[in-house]
Amino acid sequence: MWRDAALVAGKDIRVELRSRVATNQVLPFALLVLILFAFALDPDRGFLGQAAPGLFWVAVLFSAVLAVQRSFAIEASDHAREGLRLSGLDPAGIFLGKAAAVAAQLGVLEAVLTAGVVVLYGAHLEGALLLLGTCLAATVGLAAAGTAYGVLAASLRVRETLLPLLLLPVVAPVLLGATKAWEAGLAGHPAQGDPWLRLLAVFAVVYLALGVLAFGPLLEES
Amino acid sequence: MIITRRQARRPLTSSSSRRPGSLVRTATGVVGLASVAATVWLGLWVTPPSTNLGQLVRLLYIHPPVAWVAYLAFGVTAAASLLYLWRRTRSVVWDRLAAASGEVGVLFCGLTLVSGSIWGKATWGVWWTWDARLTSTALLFVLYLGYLALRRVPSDPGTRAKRSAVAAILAFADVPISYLSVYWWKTLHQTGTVLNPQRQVHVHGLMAWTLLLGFCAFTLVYAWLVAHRYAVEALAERQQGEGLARALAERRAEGRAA
Amino acid sequence: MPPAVRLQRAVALIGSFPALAGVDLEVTPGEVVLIQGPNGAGKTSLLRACAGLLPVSSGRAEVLGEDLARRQRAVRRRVALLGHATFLYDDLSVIDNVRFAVRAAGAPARDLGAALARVGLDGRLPRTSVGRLSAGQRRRVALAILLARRPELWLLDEPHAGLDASGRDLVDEMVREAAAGGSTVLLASHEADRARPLASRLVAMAGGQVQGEELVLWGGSPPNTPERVHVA
Amino acid sequence: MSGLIDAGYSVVLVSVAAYSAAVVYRHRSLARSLPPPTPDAEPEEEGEWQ
Repeated sequence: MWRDAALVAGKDIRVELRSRVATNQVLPFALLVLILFAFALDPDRGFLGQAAPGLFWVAVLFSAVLAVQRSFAIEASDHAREGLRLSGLDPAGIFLGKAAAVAAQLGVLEAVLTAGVVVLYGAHLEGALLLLGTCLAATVGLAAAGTAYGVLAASLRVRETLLPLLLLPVVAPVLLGATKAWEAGLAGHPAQGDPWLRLLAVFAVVYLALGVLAFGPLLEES
Repeated sequence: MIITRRQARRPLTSSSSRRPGSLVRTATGVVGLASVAATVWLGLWVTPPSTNLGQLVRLLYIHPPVAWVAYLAFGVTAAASLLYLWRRTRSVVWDRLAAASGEVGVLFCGLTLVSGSIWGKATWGVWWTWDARLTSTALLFVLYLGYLALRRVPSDPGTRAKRSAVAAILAFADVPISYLSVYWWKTLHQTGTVLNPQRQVHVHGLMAWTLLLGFCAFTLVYAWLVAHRYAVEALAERQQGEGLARALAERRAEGRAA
Repeated sequence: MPPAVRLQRAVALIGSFPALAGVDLEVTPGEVVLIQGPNGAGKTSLLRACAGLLPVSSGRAEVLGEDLARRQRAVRRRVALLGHATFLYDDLSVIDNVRFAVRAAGAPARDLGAALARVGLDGRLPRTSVGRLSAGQRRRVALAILLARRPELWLLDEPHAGLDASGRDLVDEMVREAAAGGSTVLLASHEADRARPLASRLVAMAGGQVQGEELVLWGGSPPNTPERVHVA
Repeated sequence: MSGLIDAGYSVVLVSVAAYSAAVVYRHRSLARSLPPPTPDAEPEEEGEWQ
């Protein structure tokens, strides 16, 4: 399982390094979302600084949907999805590999967005350990749930519209938990963020486990 | 898919109205209708206004029962999906039950939101507050709207059944997590309408019986609706199954002609 | 040794369409079986069912001794399907694609360069993105993967399509080598002149069923006078 | 105040009634379009279903 996961993750990251779709499209989109928030909320009144954690995580959430769609779009060309089934790879390994690749991309995206909220919204990064831990747990949770729903929707003709409807309500707790944890961190009360961090960790573990169990049957459905 | 094939030959439906199953269904419907009517009559005209809620207490006879049915329906959908996914109990019965219960659940969840919103307008003066229970119910509503949308995507019955069952489990796993998160986020809603000891004083006598009747009435209506919706699902599958038998015959004739 | 393929009244559905409407077929290891039939006869579906891609919903189906109904996934590392699609990632280079496919199948990723050279992809081509290749070159990449994987059962769906003369010769050579090496080959082709000399047996399909079989003597028998053994 | 209570009751009752009517109508029309089930129909020649 781990060997297969490493193989698939390596393949997905290699595809991304060569095609640069996430770098050239998803990342600018996330930054664009940050700028649009500034248009919607009056930047002079300090709203942005207060709302920075929430806006940051909303941008991450939307980008995660795109990243998941991209992750399964590369399997859609030339029937690669069938190739994946034919390859005899362990489905749990494929799930973990694809989720790891999505998580890696989201991690890079979060780093850039963090710089974005510091520069654009004037957020002060404090409690770096909590912020980092939140990013880690939330990213794993998003990638796991996203990959599970990605394969669920991948074989449908309406996947582009259905995936956000299915995925976004499910990851709503991640948005809530990560935002609250970041608020606690930025406000300098890291202790308040602990229960949220635990919630994010539980979410990540639950969806990793469900994904490992469900990916095989879902991949088999052509 | 295999079961659908069997379905083509030996339909399990009880569409003929003389069967005992259908009799139970009709009885459930009649009793459900009567008890809903009784609840409405008791709730609107017979019971007295409450000392601290005034006339508003009347909404209490329908809002919690409707919410209960929504949660019950989603619980049934999740249980049926699990039973479908577990190999030893896999049967098309569970898929149909999950579909029927999910749809009825979405209806009642929507009604929970609307009646809760009316309750909020009357007590807090606003249609919506971001309190824990309203928000998590709204999330639940959207979560299962997605489930129904997934079910409506046309595909092979066996594939759809498995996919929907997995989706139901994935969604259901989110329910406690999102409830907890929203609960921590904000808590404004009065916790527990019946079981809370402070409130129990105000719900007594005829009012308590009316509320209990409300729970039973809407549960019966739920059972009746699910039974009908189940039959619709089964008949629709049979329609497809008979199409399949014809297709198989045509396909073979094609071979003989060649 | 179990038969390489054993199908008994196998039915396979695509949606509600019975692509296979009760197929009976038994293939012993080392055979090269040519499946013929008009468009829509079910040839591709038969190959896909043998690869465990198209689930067999009723009847019996065993491939390489494994029951497809129960262990659909078990045969996949031992089987290779070359069809209309080549299952390649456009964004990856040729060599990366081959390496991924070979390692995914659990085969050692050695001598990949030799396999690529054998199918005529050398020089700077292994480092090129597959997306820039022509259709014929893509098929050559798929052939290179077959060479490097050495599967026990080869399922070839119109393997000559889209290839130039040298490519078509290469396919013939590979099929002969595979059979000589003990592998089994199921071949679906419309190019009878090309495929018949390769086959040890002909199977005619129509309407999702096997309609008849002919045994061809190895090597020299003229394609139009096969020894007719059994007609259903 | 009582207007809100009436609204609450009517929304719930009307919606449930409308949904019930739709489901029962669909059930009836499907049942009519299909011949009555024949529980002891002979199996087709496929034999064993796995």
